[in-house]
Amino acid sequence: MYTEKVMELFMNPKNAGRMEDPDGVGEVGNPRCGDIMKIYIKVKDDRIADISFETFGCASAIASSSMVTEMVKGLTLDEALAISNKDVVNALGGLPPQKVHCSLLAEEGIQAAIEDYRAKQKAKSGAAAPKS
Amino acid sequence: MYTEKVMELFMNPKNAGRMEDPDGVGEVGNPRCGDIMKIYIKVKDDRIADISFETFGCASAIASSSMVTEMVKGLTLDEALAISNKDVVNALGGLPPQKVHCSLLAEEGIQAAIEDYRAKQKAKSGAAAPKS
Amino acid sequence: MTERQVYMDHSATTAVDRGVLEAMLPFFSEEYGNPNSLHAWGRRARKAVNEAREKVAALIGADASEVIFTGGGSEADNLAIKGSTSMRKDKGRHVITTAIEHHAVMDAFGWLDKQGFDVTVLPVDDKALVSVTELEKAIRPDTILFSMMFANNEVGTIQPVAEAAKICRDRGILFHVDGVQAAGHVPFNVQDLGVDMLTMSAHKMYGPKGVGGLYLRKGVRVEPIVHGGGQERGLRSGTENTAGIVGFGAAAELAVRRLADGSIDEEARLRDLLIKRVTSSIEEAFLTGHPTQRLPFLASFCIGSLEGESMLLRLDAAGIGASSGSACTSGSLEPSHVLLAMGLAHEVAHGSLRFSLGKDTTEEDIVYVAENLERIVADLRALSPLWKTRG
Amino acid sequence: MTERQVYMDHSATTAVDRGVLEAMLPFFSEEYGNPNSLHAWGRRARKAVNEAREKVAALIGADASEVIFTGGGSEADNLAIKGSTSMRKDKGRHVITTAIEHHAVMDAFGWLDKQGFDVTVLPVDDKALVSVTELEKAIRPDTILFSMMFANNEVGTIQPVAEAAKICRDRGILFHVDGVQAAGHVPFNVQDLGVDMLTMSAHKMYGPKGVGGLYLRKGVRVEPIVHGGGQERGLRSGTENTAGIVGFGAAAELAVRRLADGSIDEEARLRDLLIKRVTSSIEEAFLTGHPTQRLPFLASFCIGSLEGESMLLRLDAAGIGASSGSACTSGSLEPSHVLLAMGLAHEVAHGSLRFSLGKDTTEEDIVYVAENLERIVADLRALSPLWKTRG
Ligand SMILES: Cc1ncc(COP(=O)(O)O)c(C=O)c1O
Ligand SMILES: Cc1ncc(COP(=O)(O)O)c(C=O)c1O
Repeated sequence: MYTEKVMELFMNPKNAGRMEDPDGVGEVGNPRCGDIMKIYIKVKDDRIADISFETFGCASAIASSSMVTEMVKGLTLDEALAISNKDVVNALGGLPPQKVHCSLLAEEGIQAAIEDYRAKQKAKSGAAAPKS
Repeated sequence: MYTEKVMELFMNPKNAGRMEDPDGVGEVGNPRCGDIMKIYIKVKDDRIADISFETFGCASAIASSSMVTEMVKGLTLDEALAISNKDVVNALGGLPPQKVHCSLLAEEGIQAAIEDYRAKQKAKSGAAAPKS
Repeated sequence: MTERQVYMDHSATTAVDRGVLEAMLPFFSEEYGNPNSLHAWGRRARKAVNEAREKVAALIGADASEVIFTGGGSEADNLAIKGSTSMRKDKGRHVITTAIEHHAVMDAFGWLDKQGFDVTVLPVDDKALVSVTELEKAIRPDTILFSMMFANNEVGTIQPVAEAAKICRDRGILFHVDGVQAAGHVPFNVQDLGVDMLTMSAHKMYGPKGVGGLYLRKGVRVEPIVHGGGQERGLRSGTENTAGIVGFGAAAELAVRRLADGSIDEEARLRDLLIKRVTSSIEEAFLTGHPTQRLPFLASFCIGSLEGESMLLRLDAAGIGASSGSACTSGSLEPSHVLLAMGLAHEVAHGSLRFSLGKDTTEEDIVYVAENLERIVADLRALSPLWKTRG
Repeated sequence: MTERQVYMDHSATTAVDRGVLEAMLPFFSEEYGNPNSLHAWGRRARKAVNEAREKVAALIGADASEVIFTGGGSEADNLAIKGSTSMRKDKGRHVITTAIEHHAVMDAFGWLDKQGFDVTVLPVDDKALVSVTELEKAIRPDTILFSMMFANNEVGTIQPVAEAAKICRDRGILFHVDGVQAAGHVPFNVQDLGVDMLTMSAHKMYGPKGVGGLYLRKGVRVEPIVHGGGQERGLRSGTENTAGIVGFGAAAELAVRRLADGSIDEEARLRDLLIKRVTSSIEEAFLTGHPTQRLPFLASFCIGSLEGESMLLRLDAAGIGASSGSACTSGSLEPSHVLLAMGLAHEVAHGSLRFSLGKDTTEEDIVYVAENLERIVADLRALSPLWKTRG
């Protein structure tokens, strides 16, 4: 049912676990539906300097999380935003049809984390502006 | 499906074959239904002195023919008429439900042969009477 | 038991081929997983089912996705007939079949009739052939289904399937073929034939009993008759009979080989030997069904002045397994509807005999059967009031 | 593959017992006759089928004439439900079932609903128990059928079958019981219970897949769903799956032995060991279903903050076969209807796990499973955003 790559990442996920003091956090999914993905990022020079995830969900959700974090690490934020769920599925060597929605979470998780980061930056610069 | 007795008589029927110059002949059954039984008797002192049968039909028809001819041989005609299909079935050790009609043919065959004999006798005595 | 045992009733069922059994064996006590389970046991079982589906599909030139496994040929017939009409009943309520179908088809149509469908039954000629002209005449604007067997199980006649398929396609009618006797024995390809649905049964081709297959051309929709867990694309729920399905796959593979390597021709040669010998050495014995357009393994006769069951049981006593359409073998009063549909008189139909050869049948078997039949016919005719002793 | 392989998914399917397989083996390639054939091959096959029927009947205290063989449990469920309502639809159109039935029953009722029947679905409590008071309340003058499972396949709860039977009998309602999980594992007698129809499946009791049984109390009439040659008293046509049926018979015999010799108690002891260990050593892990009124071989849990499929696949990697009612294992979006009917929240139901023990399960297996589960839960919780690390 799953490709070797999916099983490999599911069994030994990369970038797993909570991150202390992230610059951005994105949480997508819904426990009702059986999957939640939480993405933590640290940003340096508009690039994703570090990234980790926490995922409640099935093997493909965990593998997709691991895969997408590896794929975007080191990219600029805009490059990271360009990563689609299709890219994740391809990198995983495919997902069963009923599991493709898990890869969507990965795409959305990254987007949410970057949005969160940018919103925080805006808030900071907005807060900083009056000071200067 | 069939008892040993049925199979034994089917494989080695007694009193089988046409009889030359019988005193009475009974034919019952219908080729449409897949069975015809023809019973030949020779009568001496109101007893069945000899008997034979020809049967077109299934194993139970043949076994019933053989059995009934054995059962009535030597009996008075009235005794023979008293033999029922139940007696035949019992003597055969039973017949499958859908085959019980074959034993009826045996009962009817004997009856038909005796009737034929009696009718011929009547005709003879009737024919003889005016002569005397 | 006699020394010699000659099974000549392969139309009724076949022995599971040793190689087929070998293929099945691991799936009982070792690879026993439920194909619907996620774990390794389940995944291995799923793989085995998929592979078997490929093999069965290959036998008939279908795509694997077009093959549904069922619990036998009768169930597949019922699924095709009831399931497809249930889906199309708004388009029309007229259905057509033939007078010589197997009971699984005949009685499914009987059920349709009770449900308010209008059933036309096509006649056959004295060789049990259906006429496509009759089919054309029977079609109405509200006709939604035609079901016809590929080859008859009693007299072996092979029907004009491709011609019927063309007519049905042209008229937008669904065409179901009961291919139970033909599949694995007659080479064909569902694409070329142009049929919509085709029934198979594993135990007629050296596979196990209790496993059937239904070919459903892509796009053909049927309502399931067994609802539940959604197996077989939702069309036949229930835990898959993994071992049986694997056996069906192996049997299909064997059939592909046999269709290619000349085995079938050899079978036909032996069949013709039997036909020739019986019809020439036994008086008033004639072949039933079509003389040439017939199953390669099936020789069927009527033997005058005799009744089928008695011949069968005498043959049985000689170690020979055969079959008859006589009423007495079925416990009914009417002889086989197939023989009657061919126009045979009741008393003639009662004397029917069917010998169906198999892959292990030898020329000695043929001679043994013929010799015994000759003897038995003579013995029983000596008992028959219908047989006029000649000469 | 890991060194150790522990199959704990016997609710999904069991391995065919070696003795059962031994009993089946001759019926593939040696005693391959069609039970409907008149000759010696056929008669021997018929005898084998009859003997198997006696054995299956003996398991449930029925008369052999009351047992019909089918192509699996799902088919038997469909036959009972569709077949009996079809016969009684003039008496009424109201039918009752429960919220925790297997899909084979649930979807057969869905089909009835589409046919215009009025379906009432009884709720269950948080232990998955059906209340007979609810049943009494649901009954109407036009109620014709009640169908309830004997024991649930996901959480193991055993239902008050005898009580329900009494109510149905008093009210003149036909009562069907899906006994697929219970038969062979829980001692019962259909006479004492007073049920009208009861479904069994061979592969849940160490018999082969693809063979089911339906007990039909004398006098209960059902319309067949597979029409044809008239096998199984005309209620399930098609050449009998002789080997499979013989296997079912042997499995029933084995079950009778196991019910008598204390095997079941030992199974329950191991089950309790697993329940105790899991619920005590894993935080936020609780037993689902009834604590005592449950199948002796089934231990089912919900594990907080985790999703079922991920646990299953990690267990699988450790050589352990288990099951879950998580949506992700079925490809649907909703978790098991059983867990939801018990009132569990979706996120909790997603974390369900089922271990079902078998006759060869050992105490070491239990320890192995528990240890691995503990490790896996810890590992996955480290990944879970729902898990609040404590301490
Ligand atoms: C309670 C219950 N009913 C019915 C079935 C269906 O049985 P089968 O898989 O033999 O069709 C199962 C198992 O799959 C079951 O657990
Ligand atoms: C032509 C035909 N159709 C259907 C069937 C039914 O197949 P099964 O016995 O597998 O149910 C048979 C054989 O019994 C057959 O010969």
